[in-house]
Amino acid sequence: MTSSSYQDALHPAGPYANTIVGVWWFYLIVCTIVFVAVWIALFIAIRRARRRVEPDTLAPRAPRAMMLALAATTGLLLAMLVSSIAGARALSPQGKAVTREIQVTGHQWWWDIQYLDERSDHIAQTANELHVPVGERVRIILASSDVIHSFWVPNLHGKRDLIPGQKSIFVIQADKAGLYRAQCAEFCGLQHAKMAFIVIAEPKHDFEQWLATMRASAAQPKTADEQRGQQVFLSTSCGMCHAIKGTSAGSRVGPDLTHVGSRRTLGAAVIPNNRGNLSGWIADAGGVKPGVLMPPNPLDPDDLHALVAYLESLK
Amino acid sequence: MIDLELHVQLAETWRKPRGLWGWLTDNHHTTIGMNFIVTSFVFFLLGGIEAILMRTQLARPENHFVTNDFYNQLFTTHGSTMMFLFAVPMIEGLGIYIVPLMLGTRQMSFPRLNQFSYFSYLIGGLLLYAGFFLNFGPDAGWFSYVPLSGPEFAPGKRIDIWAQMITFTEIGSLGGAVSMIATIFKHRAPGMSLNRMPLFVWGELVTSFMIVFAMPAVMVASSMLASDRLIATQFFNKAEGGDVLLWQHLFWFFGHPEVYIIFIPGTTMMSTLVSAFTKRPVFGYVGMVLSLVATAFVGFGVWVHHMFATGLPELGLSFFTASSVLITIPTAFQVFSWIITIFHGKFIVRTPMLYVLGFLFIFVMGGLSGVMLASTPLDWQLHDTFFVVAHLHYVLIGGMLFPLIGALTYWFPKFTGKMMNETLGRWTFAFFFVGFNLTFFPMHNLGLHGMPRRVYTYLPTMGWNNLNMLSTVGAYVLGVGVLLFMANAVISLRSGAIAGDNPWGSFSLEWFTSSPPPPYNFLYLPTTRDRYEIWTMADDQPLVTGFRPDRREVLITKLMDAFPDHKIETPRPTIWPTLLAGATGIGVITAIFTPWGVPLGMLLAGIALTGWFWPKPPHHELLEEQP
Amino acid sequence: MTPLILTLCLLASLASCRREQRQLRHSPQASTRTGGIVRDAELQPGQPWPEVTVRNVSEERAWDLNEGQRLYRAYNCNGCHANGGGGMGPALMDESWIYGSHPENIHDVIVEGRPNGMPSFGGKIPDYQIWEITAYVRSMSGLVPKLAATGRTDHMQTKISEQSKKEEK
Amino acid sequence: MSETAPVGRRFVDVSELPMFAFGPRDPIWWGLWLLLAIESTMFVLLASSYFYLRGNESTWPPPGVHQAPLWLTALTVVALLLSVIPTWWAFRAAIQFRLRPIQIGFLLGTLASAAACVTRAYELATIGYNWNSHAYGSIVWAIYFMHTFHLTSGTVENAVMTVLLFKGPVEKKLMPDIRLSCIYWWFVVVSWIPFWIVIMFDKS
Repeated sequence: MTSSSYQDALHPAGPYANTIVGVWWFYLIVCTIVFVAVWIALFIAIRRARRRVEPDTLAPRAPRAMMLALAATTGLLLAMLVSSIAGARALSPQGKAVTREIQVTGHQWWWDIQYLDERSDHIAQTANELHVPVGERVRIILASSDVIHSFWVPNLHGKRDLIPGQKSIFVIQADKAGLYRAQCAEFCGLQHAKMAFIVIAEPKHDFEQWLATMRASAAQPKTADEQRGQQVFLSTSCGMCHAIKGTSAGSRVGPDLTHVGSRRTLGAAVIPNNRGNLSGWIADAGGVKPGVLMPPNPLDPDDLHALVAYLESLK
Repeated sequence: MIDLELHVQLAETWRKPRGLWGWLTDNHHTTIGMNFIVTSFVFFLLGGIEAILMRTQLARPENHFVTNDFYNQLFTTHGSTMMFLFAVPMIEGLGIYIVPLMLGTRQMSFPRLNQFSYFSYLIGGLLLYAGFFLNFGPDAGWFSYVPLSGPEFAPGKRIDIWAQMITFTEIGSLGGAVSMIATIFKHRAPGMSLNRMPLFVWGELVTSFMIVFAMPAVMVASSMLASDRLIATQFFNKAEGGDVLLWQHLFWFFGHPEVYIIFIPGTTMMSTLVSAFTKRPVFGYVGMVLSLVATAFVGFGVWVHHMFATGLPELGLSFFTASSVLITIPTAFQVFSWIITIFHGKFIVRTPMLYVLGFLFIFVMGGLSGVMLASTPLDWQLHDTFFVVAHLHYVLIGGMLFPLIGALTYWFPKFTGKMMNETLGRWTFAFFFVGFNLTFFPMHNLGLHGMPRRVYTYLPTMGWNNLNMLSTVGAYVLGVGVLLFMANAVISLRSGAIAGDNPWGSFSLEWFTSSPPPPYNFLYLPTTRDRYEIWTMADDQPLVTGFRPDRREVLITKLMDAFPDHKIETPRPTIWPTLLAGATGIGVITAIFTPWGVPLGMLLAGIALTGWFWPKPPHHELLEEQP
Repeated sequence: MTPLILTLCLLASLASCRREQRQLRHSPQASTRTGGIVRDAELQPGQPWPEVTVRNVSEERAWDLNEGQRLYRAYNCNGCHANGGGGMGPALMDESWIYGSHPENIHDVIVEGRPNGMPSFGGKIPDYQIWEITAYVRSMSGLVPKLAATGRTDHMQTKISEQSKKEEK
Repeated sequence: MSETAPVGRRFVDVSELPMFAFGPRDPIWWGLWLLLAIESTMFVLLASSYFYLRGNESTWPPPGVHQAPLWLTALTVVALLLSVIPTWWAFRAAIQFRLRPIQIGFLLGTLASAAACVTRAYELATIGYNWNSHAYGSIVWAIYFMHTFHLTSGTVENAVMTVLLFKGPVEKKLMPDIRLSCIYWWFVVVSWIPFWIVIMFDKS
């Protein structure tokens, strides 16, 4: 599910993006009128000037026209300023009650997502896939582990930078169920272009179910293939960077893989998550994202096959 | 013939040295100005080639024309080139060439400082491109945000090259600005009081003042970055009390005024062209000047609108929205004035006038999208997307490049004595205008449809394919326009029509001497009594006499009313400023690798400075009390 | 003008060479020991061994050194060795080396592990990463070309930077 | 010898005008003040950065910071202030074209500024933190570096000027430059005072 035209500021799916689009259309109309007016004035001026053999020697009678034009400009600007400030006020995260807090941490070049909870064993961790309940305000706490990134789901809200050493607060809300693609918006190095994630807005019930799954530890391998795959995972380099809750792998360098089988995409929403892509990604992630920090892994075909089977079973 | 005799004497006194040695030692403002213009145009071409390469990469999704690493170097070098190595030096170079002629003087105030500025700038540019051609060009964007450009995430010397290139070009710009201000204040022809200066001179004056107050910010910032990288200072390391946003504040405190530094001279070129081709003074001279000054002042109070997405306090953001909106009013005043001027004038359709119309189309649109970006809610959506790329090119290309090409066409006869070909000129404009809009208009839509800037590729499923292809085609059309302009320049230089002194029948004093100007600029310095001097000059308008023709004397006038005050002798060609630039160059480039570069540079610079200022044998009155 | 550009390019190319090279795609070769000589004491019997060492190109590349630094933290080397100062494991930023200071010695230590707690990373991480870590480890005691080392990291300063080390002494 | 006016045109004759002038009449005076504007902007930006970084911290300076001894830093300030007096003589004498006071003023001024350089060197040697210790260290060292740079270059300039004054011959048109040298030196002196106060007394 990487495919989607749902990365679009003009198709709002929530109240905040809606506010912004409202301001946008107002601005666009005003600006178009101003542009047309300037050019009509210019055409009139040119037509008059073309007919003339010698320039006007009289003093220009234009001060009044100038005053009028400036007054109109100032008036329009004031109107735009007011709409802008009103919009900004409506978007302010201050004093907004929320149902949930999600911490999003930017890494080069993927997103770590944690559903915060008072009970520490209830914290669910995932990566590159943000689920939100429809119709509820969700507070996003933004942080960065390396350089500046920017969190941007155009269909839901504007952007907010993830700045190392500082936590920013952001509130989003989706009113329409659906899948929205989002992308890092602040240049962050080699794979800035391929640092995306998807937002899935789903009904509250589905969301709670999903969250419950996310809180659980990883499924135990069932088939022989899957068992071998787990062996491979734990005995080779995978565990050096990745964590699977319920196993000995617990590193936080790369994305959490506890429920990787349930995710729709791989490589920070760059390729769809399917067997072929997963194998290719494990073998040589740099082929998809040159410069990616995940090293190539020379597994023998059977091991790779088993590993993929195991990872896919982690729903 | 007394005039002929004087000409021979003056030509000998002001003789320009030739060849390589001449290039290294000459400090006449026409030489330095032309050096700046040609060099910055070469950098413009390089930046343009980078743009073409980027557009080729983005023509199709998942394209493999260049690697991501090289793409990052491309856009960083493109941005840095266009801002630091093309726009500002071009503005300064044009000013250095034209302003003294407009003021009716023979030389600028600090010719050796100009010479030093030029060579500093040249070394900085060569440094950047040496890195780029050897595949270690900077790759963190032209505003090099920390920590991406800091020591941890940008190993190697790529960013150090960028930071030191900034140092060089800032030295160059600052030197040029100081010289420009002093010249405009003190070298005006008798009678050219401040309120009789041509608007282009006002533009250069205001821009120079902005440079004086804006450029130190980026020098401070880039020095902090370089020292973070070289000697492990902690300015931008949060863990040790540093702050990554400090960089952004410092950079944009320079970076936003930079835009006005580039575009204010652009608007005054517009005023010049509008007057020259409507045969009418620009409406509202005082208002125009106040607009420039107001833009300059407010321009220092808007930098935070580049940082709306960083999570600064809301009240502050509203203030910066308001000030960013406020800056529209003086610019609107200028646009209305030009329209009123055209309304009352003739309308002579020559190539430069086409660029005036192109400006009014493109710049007005860019200004309006700028008002959009000043709004915090809209900025949160549009910031760092292709919409911003579109906006900034509409403002900068529309606001600076279009007037510049028009102005270069207009002043080409002054530089060379030949007219540019009119037919080719119109074709050039057509390619420019169509190519420009084709390239950049679709970017507005791309941004709204979610395409972030600075991505080396995009997925085929994003729905951005056609607009990107269109934009790439446009870039090639624009490229053809640039080639046509160069071809026109070369052809016209060889076989253009002879221009004569004042081919356009224009108004300001640079047309009061032959084209190209003689090395001493004016046989007799002119005096003025009007803003549009040549149009209103009386038959008995007095000239200035009384200079020693065997020395490079120039007249210094009073600040306000330009009453003749005293004379000074300006220096002859000398190598020392070039050596000083070289010494600074050695120091600064060594400082990329070791801190010892700083004392080394200081030592060498000290030697060069002593050579520069060592008193020449006296030929004036000595102090009486001397033994 | 042309000679000026040429000279500058020439100078820059001399200075840059390998330091600025970046290898963004790597061969996925598994790590094995190099077979270098392990010296575990100052005194060795017999003839002095020839000092032929493997050349670790990562030491000459700023990018690789930086990667080594990142991996050193990522793989939690600082869990035992701290930021080179030592803790549970021996210090890495001083002059003393238990198993030799040559690149291949360090490489093999990482691949094979050593008694008393140093785990074996052989087969766990790719060979190129081990060379990068090796380069970084050697940079901590100033054994690699100084120009390629990074100025500092974006963390607490637990040690003096590689580059300012020489001046401090 | 000078240009002679051809017959039949009106001319303004400037042959009698002087070849130098003092104060704002002189282009170099403007050049100097613009240079000072650039330098001041830099100092102001450094100060702004200092207070910006300060705003992030609850204790400032960070614990364990040891400044150079107050008496030593005060000595530098005193030396700097003392140097103003002889340069003031030179400044006044320049407009009256009296060489001797200029020579003496510059000699004494150079000595005082050299003394300030020496105490500054001791100051730098006794600062109890490094530029790479923390952001506070970085910004204070940056301020020190900037000012010491000006201090040394100003001292060298004063010294070269003194040599030229004693070596002679001294032209009248050097007099405006003498005054500008003094102004520049006073800028070096005055710009240090606020920084000195901030570094030595700003604690929270």
